Amino acid sequence: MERDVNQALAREFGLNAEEYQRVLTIMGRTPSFTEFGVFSVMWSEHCSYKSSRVWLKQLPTKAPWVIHGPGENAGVVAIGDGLAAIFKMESHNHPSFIEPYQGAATGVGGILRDVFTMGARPIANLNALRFGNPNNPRTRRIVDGVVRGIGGYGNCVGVPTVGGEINFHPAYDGNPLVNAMTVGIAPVDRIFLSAAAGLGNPVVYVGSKTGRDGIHGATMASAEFDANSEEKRPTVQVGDPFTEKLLIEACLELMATDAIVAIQDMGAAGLTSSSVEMAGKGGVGIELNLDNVPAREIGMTAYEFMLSESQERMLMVLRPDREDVARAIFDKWDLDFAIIGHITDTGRITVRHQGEIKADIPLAPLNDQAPLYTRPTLETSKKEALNPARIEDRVGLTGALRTLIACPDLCSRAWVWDQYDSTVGGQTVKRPGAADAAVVKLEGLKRALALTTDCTPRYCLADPEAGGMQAVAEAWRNLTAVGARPLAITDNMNFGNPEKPEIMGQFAAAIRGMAAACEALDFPVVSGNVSLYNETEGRGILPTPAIGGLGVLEDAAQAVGISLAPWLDIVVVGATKGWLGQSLWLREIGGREDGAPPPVDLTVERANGDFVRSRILSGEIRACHDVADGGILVAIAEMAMESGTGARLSAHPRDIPGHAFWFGEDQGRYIVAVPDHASFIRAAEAAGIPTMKLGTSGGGDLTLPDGGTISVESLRADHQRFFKAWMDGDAAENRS
Amino acid sequence: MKATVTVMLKNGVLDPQGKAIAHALGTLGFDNVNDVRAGKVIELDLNETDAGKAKAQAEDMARKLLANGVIESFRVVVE
Amino acid sequence: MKATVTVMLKNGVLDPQGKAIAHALGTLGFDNVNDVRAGKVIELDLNETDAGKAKAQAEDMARKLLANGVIESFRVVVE
Amino acid sequence: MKAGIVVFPGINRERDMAIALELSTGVKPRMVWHKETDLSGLDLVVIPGGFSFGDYLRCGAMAARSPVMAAIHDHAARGGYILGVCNGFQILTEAGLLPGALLRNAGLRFLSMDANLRVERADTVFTRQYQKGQVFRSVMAHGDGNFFADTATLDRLDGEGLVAFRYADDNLNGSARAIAGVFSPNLRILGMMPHPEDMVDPLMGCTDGKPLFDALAAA
Ligand SMILES: Nc1ncnc2c1ncn2[C@@H]1O[C@H](COP(=O)(O)OP(=O)(O)O)[C@@H](O)[C@H]1O
Ligand SMILES: [Mg+2]
Repeated sequence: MERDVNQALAREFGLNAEEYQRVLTIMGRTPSFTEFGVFSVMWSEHCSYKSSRVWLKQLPTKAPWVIHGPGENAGVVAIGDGLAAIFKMESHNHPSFIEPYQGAATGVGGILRDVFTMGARPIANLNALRFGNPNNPRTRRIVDGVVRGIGGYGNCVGVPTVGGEINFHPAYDGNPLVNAMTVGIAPVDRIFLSAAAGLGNPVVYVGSKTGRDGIHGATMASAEFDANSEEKRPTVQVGDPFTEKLLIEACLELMATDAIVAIQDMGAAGLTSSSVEMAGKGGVGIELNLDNVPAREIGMTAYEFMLSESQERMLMVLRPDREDVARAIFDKWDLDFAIIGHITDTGRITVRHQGEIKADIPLAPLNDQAPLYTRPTLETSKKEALNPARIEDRVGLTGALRTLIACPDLCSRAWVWDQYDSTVGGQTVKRPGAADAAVVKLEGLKRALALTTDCTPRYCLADPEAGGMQAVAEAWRNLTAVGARPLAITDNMNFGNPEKPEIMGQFAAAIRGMAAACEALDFPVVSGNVSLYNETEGRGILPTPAIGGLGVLEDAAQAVGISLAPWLDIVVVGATKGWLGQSLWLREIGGREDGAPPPVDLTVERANGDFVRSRILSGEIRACHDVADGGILVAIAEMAMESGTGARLSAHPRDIPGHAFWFGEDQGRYIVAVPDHASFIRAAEAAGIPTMKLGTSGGGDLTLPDGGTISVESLRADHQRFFKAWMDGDAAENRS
Repeated sequence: MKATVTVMLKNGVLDPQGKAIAHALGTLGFDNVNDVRAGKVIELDLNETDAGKAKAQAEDMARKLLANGVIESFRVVVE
Repeated sequence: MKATVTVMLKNGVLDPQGKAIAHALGTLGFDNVNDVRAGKVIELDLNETDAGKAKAQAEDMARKLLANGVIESFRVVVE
Repeated sequence: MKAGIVVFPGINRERDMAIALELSTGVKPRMVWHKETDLSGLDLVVIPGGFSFGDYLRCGAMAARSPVMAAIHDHAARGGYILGVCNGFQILTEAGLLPGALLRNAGLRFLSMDANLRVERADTVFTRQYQKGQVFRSVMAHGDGNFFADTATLDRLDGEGLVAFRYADDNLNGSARAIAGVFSPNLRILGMMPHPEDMVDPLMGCTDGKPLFDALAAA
């Protein structure tokens, strides 16, 4: 069971020669097998951020409303009424490839724990998903399993899944992305942190028992896939949402008392990372006795206890005089509760098992001397901006619209969200599909949160800096489009192998773009996650910096959706040049992924958005939809399909080719529906905001400027076809 | 022929259902239950008269569809 | 002793899962499947050495919890 | 009308239910933990939705054998009112307080969407603020809502007028005779799959569920 610690084992554990040497220096001897296990997971890419940390530092993290930025289990922002929103996004990419249902389910479970560990009641889940080519039979199985897994876990714990996004691209064939986000609410003065304190204070383990699940999961999350990895896979973790639900209720009940000194979920690298981080942050020592850890299997070794990634577990430091209060609460909820150690002043982590000291490591060097790399970067070469006049349109507006709204990247996702309970809690004001951001009211208050996830990976591949900027801007825009004031983001940086300079170059550039956008939009990063080595057999995914945005509405009643009511004027806010580079029109109709992606002018972005928001809050804008994938015409079609109301659209300006005007993806734009375009446009002019009237709503048809007419009903049928046709008959795969 | 495929979670894989059932049985006063494992059973009516072939086919079906090899194991009985 | 409780939907109760599995097996090219029924199996590890008693207990558990008589029937095997 | 909401471990729509009840009755309902055994003083016992005991084994099976159920049976025997929604409906059938059983949805997928329900009779304490034949909107959110009973039972339910609601449009979960909710013979117990409690506030898009709670409040 216990193996010799040497260079060869180091390699197997994912540490290089120099890192191994550093372990020897810190320990002053050859570490024990258990000690070496602790080093290897703490120094894995997943836990140490060794390739990404130098870049992450560039992200703006401060604003007057930020209470806790990156560094805690989740980010915390003040949202008014004495409340804080606590939120984070996290990836479960590798596990979801190996076992889609359980991988996605435990991804949801993990991010929920990061949020309620800080004292928040989770009120919403979102997700950001990327899958391979739909024609690859494996993709279908993965999509089915991931969607069931997200629903299976989220529905059972009773947290509504209110939003998300899905893209398809062959680059994700061997490496789907499953990023899950949770948002919770707590009073600003009842936030729980993980820094341990108090010499002699008990260290308490609660939740499920420990088994041999997912040992070395953190290391696995930091490794590429090759043809053999399906053989080598460690035991997959199975999620138990029922136990998670009990854990949420029990923790919140305990958090209402004064018993907790510090608390931390056991996520990646389980007991190791939770104990090391809690003690490390508190600048104290910690002693664990593994004999007391509730075990599900017999004969588990110290190494296995320390590295197990069994789900639904938490670690807490309690006030010694509150042990009984705490125990009673966990007994009530039928959860394991065990005192497994205490806080010391040694600055070391000491692990005892069966009468022996199995590990004894100084914490400061384990944390401070963790490897940190400024890896070589290679900039992505800039692509040429395409001239729309040189791109021929062989299809016309009607045909292109029909093709676009039916394609996998733009078709209706109702098949997906119909499997997610989006209403539990009774506070969901805007459900999936109803608006650019989900809107969830706070129980008993008028106030509501707006939530979204965004990223356009094809832009990021073509120009990672512009793509990173665009992802943040789009999140900001989506929050604005419901009338919310954007407050902060969480991010999930999904990239390939950081040891390749071109990948590290993508990462660095994406961060640069994100940082610029966060700065300009007052939209700091308060939490996030990095997932590297997303490659299969040397082929990387599209660079995917997924953004989770959070905004606030003082009054939920002011939120607007995309649903188009009849007899309104349709106006586009923001300038249209007809940018076809990297557009979906170019890919789906033109048959190529080409050119530079649309640039984002952050000053314009902010001005346009601030104007739109003010007009939503004044009640003038009745429906609003940002212009994104597919451009203006797709946006209007989506508004029409949501309500069943059609529109008559007028001609486009002569200096822009029709397909470029209607399908171009220029940034910083919104389609709004207002009762009177004249007064709206006057106000926009006064504010220096470009606008243009596009038409009027009404009837059951969409009448295009080239004279083509499509009934909204038939558009809907096209829009909804893909998922149902693709997925039906797959029901037998159902697990559980 | 009838082939019965029983699919159980592999040893070591968490079995939340089994755990909950054991707990519920305890609440009902059944106090001599050491352990509970929950699984699935799939009864196949096969158009096949040779027991050996039926078994081989059912095993093939289990591998390809009925069991999830990552977390589950299966056994086949033919009558 | 180990008691295995197999719970199946009664005849006459629609079994969409069995139907879906049959359909999926067909898609996979298994063309000699007449019928599929899906059910549950619960393996009980009982602190009991008498086979008769173990069986009686398991049946009691099935009646009281493991099976729903409105829709399901069960059988118990003791080893 | 004094209402209590029974909370089993894993129940997750108890807050939604409490909001709806308070909105109509003006008083906060009493939250009843599943290990309590005394329901005296309550006129209405509500079992809300969720995943009691994870819905492991069978939906509602373990909850139906929980300590509080004896008191709920007594409450029923006394002629008290009981409302079970979603998991609550499943629990009531598992406990034998309502006939039939709820099987997996016909399509084997969780269904989360609005559902239109037709009111089959409007002369009960639950439904008297609707019209007979009226169609109202409600939220569906379940994986096991496929109502099943044998033909004799279904005929009896129809014959005695014990069907409360039917799905007015698509019967997506495959329920026998499109049944979405049923009454006990004394019309004092109602079980239904969709959630009227999530449609009581105009901000959530619709208040079609409110008459049900208003009617109970007036009882
Ligand atoms: N890309 C990122 N942007 C901002 N913050 C990040 C990013 N990646 C990680 N962080 C922050 O680093 C800390 C450690 O993250 P992580 O290891 O994922 O935590 P946990 O183990 O609790 O899930 C968290 O505070 C997280 O928010
Ligand atoms: Mg954490």
